[in-house]
Amino acid sequence: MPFTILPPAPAIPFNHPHHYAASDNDSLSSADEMDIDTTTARPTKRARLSRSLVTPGETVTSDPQWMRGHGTYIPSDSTSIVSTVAGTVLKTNKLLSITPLRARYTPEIGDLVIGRIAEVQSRRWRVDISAPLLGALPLSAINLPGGILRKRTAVDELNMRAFFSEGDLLVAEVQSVFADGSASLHTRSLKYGKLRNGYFMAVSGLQFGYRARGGEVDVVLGVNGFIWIARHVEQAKDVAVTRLEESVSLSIYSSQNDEIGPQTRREIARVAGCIRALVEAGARVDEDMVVRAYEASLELDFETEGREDAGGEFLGGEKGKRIVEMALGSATS
Amino acid sequence: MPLDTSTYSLALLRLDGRRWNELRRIHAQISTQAAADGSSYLEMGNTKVICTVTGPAEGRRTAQGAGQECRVEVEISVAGFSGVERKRRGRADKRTQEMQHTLTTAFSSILFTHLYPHSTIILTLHVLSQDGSLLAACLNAATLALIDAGIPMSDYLCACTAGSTANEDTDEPLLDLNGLEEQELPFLTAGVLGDSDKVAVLMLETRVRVERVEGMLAVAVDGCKRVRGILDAVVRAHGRRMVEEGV
Amino acid sequence: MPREAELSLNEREFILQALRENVRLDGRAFDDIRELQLSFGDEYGVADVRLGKTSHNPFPDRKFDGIFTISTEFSPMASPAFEVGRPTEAETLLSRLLEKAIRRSSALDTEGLCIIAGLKCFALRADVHVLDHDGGLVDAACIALVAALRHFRRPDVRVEGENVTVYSVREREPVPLSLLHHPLCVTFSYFNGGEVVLVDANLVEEQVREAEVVVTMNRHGEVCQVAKYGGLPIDALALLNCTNVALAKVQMLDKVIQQRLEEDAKRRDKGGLMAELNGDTLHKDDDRLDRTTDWLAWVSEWIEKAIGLTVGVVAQRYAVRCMGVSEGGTGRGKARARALEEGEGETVRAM
Amino acid sequence: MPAPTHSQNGYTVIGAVNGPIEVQRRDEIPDEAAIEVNVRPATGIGSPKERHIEHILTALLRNIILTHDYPRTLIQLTLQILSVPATHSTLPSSSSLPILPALINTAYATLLAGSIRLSTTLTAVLVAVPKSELEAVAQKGSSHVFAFDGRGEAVLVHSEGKKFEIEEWEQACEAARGCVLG
Amino acid sequence: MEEFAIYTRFSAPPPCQAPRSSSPATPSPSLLFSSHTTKPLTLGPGLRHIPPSTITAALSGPLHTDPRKNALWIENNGGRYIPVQGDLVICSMHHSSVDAYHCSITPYTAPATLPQLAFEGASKKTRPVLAPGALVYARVSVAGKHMEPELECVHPGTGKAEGLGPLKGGMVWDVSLGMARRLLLPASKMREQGGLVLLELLAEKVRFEIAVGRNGRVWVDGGCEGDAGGGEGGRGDG
Repeated sequence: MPFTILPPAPAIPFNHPHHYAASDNDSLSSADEMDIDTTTARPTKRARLSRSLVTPGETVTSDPQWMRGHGTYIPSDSTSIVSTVAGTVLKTNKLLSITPLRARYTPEIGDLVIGRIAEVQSRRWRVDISAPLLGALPLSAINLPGGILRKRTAVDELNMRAFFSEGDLLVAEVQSVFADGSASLHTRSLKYGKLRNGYFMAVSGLQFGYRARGGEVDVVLGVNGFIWIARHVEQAKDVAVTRLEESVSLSIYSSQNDEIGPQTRREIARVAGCIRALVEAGARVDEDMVVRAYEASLELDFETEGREDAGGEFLGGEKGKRIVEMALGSATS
Repeated sequence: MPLDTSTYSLALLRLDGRRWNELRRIHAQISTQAAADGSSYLEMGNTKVICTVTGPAEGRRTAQGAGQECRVEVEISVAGFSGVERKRRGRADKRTQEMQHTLTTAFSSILFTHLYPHSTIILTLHVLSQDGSLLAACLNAATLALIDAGIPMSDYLCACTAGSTANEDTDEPLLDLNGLEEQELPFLTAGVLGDSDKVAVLMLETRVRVERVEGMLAVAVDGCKRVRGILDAVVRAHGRRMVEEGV
Repeated sequence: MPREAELSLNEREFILQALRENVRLDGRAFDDIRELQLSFGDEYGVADVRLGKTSHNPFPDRKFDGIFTISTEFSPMASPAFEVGRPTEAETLLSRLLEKAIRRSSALDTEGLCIIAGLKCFALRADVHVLDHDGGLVDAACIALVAALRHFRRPDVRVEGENVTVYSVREREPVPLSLLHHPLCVTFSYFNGGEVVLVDANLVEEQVREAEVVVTMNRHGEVCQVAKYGGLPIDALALLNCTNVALAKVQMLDKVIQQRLEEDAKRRDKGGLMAELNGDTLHKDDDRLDRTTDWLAWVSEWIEKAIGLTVGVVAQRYAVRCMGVSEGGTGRGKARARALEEGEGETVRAM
Repeated sequence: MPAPTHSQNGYTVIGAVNGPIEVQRRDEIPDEAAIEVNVRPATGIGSPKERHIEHILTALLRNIILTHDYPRTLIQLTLQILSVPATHSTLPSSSSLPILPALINTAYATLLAGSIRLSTTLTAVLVAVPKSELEAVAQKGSSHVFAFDGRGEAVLVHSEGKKFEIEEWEQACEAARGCVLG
Repeated sequence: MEEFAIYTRFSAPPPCQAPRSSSPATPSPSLLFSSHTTKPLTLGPGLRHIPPSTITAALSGPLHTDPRKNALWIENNGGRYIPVQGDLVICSMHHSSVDAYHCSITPYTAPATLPQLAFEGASKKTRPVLAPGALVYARVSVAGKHMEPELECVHPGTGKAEGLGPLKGGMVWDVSLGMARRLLLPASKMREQGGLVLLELLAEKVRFEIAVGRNGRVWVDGGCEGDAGGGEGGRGDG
């Protein structure tokens, strides 16, 4: 029986000098056109599109008009701004900074994050939000059962574990950032608080925090790359301040899951599968991508209804790729 | 076993058919492990290393005052099957400890550690196969993984080895030694910062005339710059892929 | 365990500022080495080195299982930060550097230690004791070790076929080790961006330095070892320059050691004779006699040398202990030998 | 910290004391100081023999040092044997007596130099029957180490060697007291 | 060994009149007791009293007596500093907690607490910010063998700093405890109690600022390094 010997995998072809030149050029030439398209603090789609990619040690510009921002430094012996990370150049007015391709989450005020309780200390919790340092959630920054207006008592300080204990998941907002870069969180809103009835995932390099709703499930995308997919619970609409007491009952701190129907579980699994497919394909994970992917998966299942290559509920492998393609297609169209 | 390098002076070709100034094939990938904050896989010839970066994350609180910069911890584990004959290396192996110390000190002076007060960056390296230039491979792999983790650094830290042929009359420098050559020839490992001539790491462990050091160092520094070019291309290729797919 | 005491900000700033103004706190020039005090003990191979306040004394000692090992152990005497039984990183690096400087550069030719190829040979064990720590550990340890090796004398042996007779110091003048070259370490420390380079920094200077380079050379201008573990990147040419400076320093140090050795030899000449006269000759019951030793060998030995029985017995005991380990005589030596084999990074070719 | 050196019976020992310093939680004693003695041989690494000697010394010094003046601290004493007489190698490896007086006296000198508060003085000698110590230790007779405090009371007694009569021992004790207290 | 042992045992009232003699020896007991039977006997460092009436030395060193104060102590300039209430010390900031700095007085010992409000004019709003490793000249406010020492940089009564507080710039040198004690002696007692004229002499030559800590640390700040280097010289006289 004939057989063939495969040649060894060739080294990835590099024509790096050309890359070098190219990138250097546009990093400098595309300066003006950059100004226009990236004026927000957070990188927009266009910003990520901009092809000006720099790597550590590369001189971004020697033009003294720019101020150096994150991801850059100015060597002691020169005035030119040098990149310290691999990423895309971002210019805000005269501020020049580099957004790394991928990096640990750095907290900023107002971020929607999902965290896991790491320690319980006196009058505060330490929360793992996958940042360089653990975040702090002061006892004073949570809704106490029995209403926001209620004063915090010594009893609360004693049984803090009744609210959050080690390992609990919560969704919170970054209230302030300390000098050393660690975040202080708060859950003083009905949107925030302890998480239950759902499924946790972690992906890297999310840019935005979202609360989305697909079908019967709520999806919370934390800026810090943590994702929570849970059974949808009806929020009490326009709660009158007087009726807050009821809404903020002890139940919000219970760790017991409610009854979740098999259908809901399937939905949750589907959303999770979509997100996983997006991550595997290296595609962006944000609200509309998740929604598109979710719809795509439904569509795909509808098409392949009853065919034997339906592939069941599993959204990985080929099926996953198709879904991503469809999602991207619908995104660009 | 003694290996015959005398043929070199005739053919000017080395055992693996390279010329004196040729690097071995360098193949590298980054973000190979999804779980880690940053990761890389690097081959220099038959020396193969995997590196993963965890952090900066809050480490054990050491109550000492000087917690203003983040600590860099390095753990190198050499696989038993990596060498020619199977050898189990314990934690206490001084050579490995020395390499760990080298990486720690090298990177804590190149990374911008002051940006992450009292946190810790953990570098974990696994040596899958060794055929010379082990320290250099570890340094390069670590550099890539740290870039992938998006940790600010002043520039690439690229390393390679350089040796010098034993016969005294014509002592010619050789670039990037493989395992056999390392056993036979005096050599040094140099780690250079970016495109500069600044040497961050320099290790010479064999006895050699002082005159020959200069040639070796020059070749090594030049080699490091070429390595930088290659690694940089890897980072860029990966970066472009991310940027395009990010759409 | 308490950590090493840290330097106060004021001290750091002061020292650096002083260096910027070309002042070194102990008034030395940048490339000065602290005065080297080297003295030898009564027994062969004990050297006491004092470099500033740092002091060492290694002590090579016979053991009979064919390895040359260097053991460095910090004691709390040098600093409470050193914990007994738990090697600190500094300790590991020190032993590693000595390893490379002395052993891998084959300063000691281990063939010279061999008595009968593959059967019997001496083993040399150097213990480096750090008594005080004022910086420049590596340099001091290396000087001490080399001095001790050059000072050390191993007992003379005579081989007849399979039988080995090891002569006590009183019988035959012991023979020096065969050293191929004398490597010495010089440590360079770099400050404020590599502009200031110091030779032989003391402890406080070490605590504020930005980079260090350890260069090991011998006086023939051979580099045995160069180690720059990271730290501040230094320009390649500056590094090359280090080797030239190091060479000068090494030659200087080598002279000092040579001189001390000669002085010691003179002193010993008188002393040696005295020892010969009033050396106490013990008579021991030979309950620890070993079957492996050939009686005829030493009896004939004894006759031809026509020395006192007691000394003969002493010689006998030496022979016994010589083979003791290989025959499983004194267990500890053997166990330690094994431990060493496993412990070392690269295994030493034993016997 | 000062480091006195002391020689006796051909053994030279250098000592250093650190204390009172921070003690590790596990060996902290609420109302007195923990005492740590490290005896380091001239060659090789510490063996059970050294551990044994350390144990003896720790027990002895605990009575001499006013440990209650330094609660919850550590007094760390390091004794480095610098040189041993050539005849040392001929002694049975088990015998720990000949070195003991040198260690004890160095320890005492070190504590004084380190200004550690002591309750009394301490002096130790090696006595052998018959006279020549080395002969004795080489199992030709018995050898004894006596340590006395300021009041001339024996605070440490260790004996080794072949069996000996009680009279012998008493003679030895008297001889020791004589040579210590003059 | 004997030269180390300078131990004095005597019981009061003294059985005999010992001859007047300087250290190291037994002082004349009459000095101590005959004159001041009313005044209580005060025991200084290095001595310990074993009830009912035995006084023994616990350290080695010359024995000093002060008939006027009816005091008795042993001069000793070695060893590790042990905090005593009221002593002035130079310590370095180790780490800070919510409301206190933790400073190390001597290396390898548990840090002492220095309340962040124990500075002149310090309040919740205005408190000195000390980085780890910063030097502080402070007074031991609380000390005892059973408790962690506490420090203060302000006089509790007047609320004035009186020269205490953070030490900026300069350089510290380690000297023996005895040297530190002698440097701290007021000029009046110079002669009889072995105080030093060193500083006065130096002051004539160069302008410098100096702070001496009983814990054997001397902080010197001259105009430039050369001057402060002079402190190095002074250290030799210890």
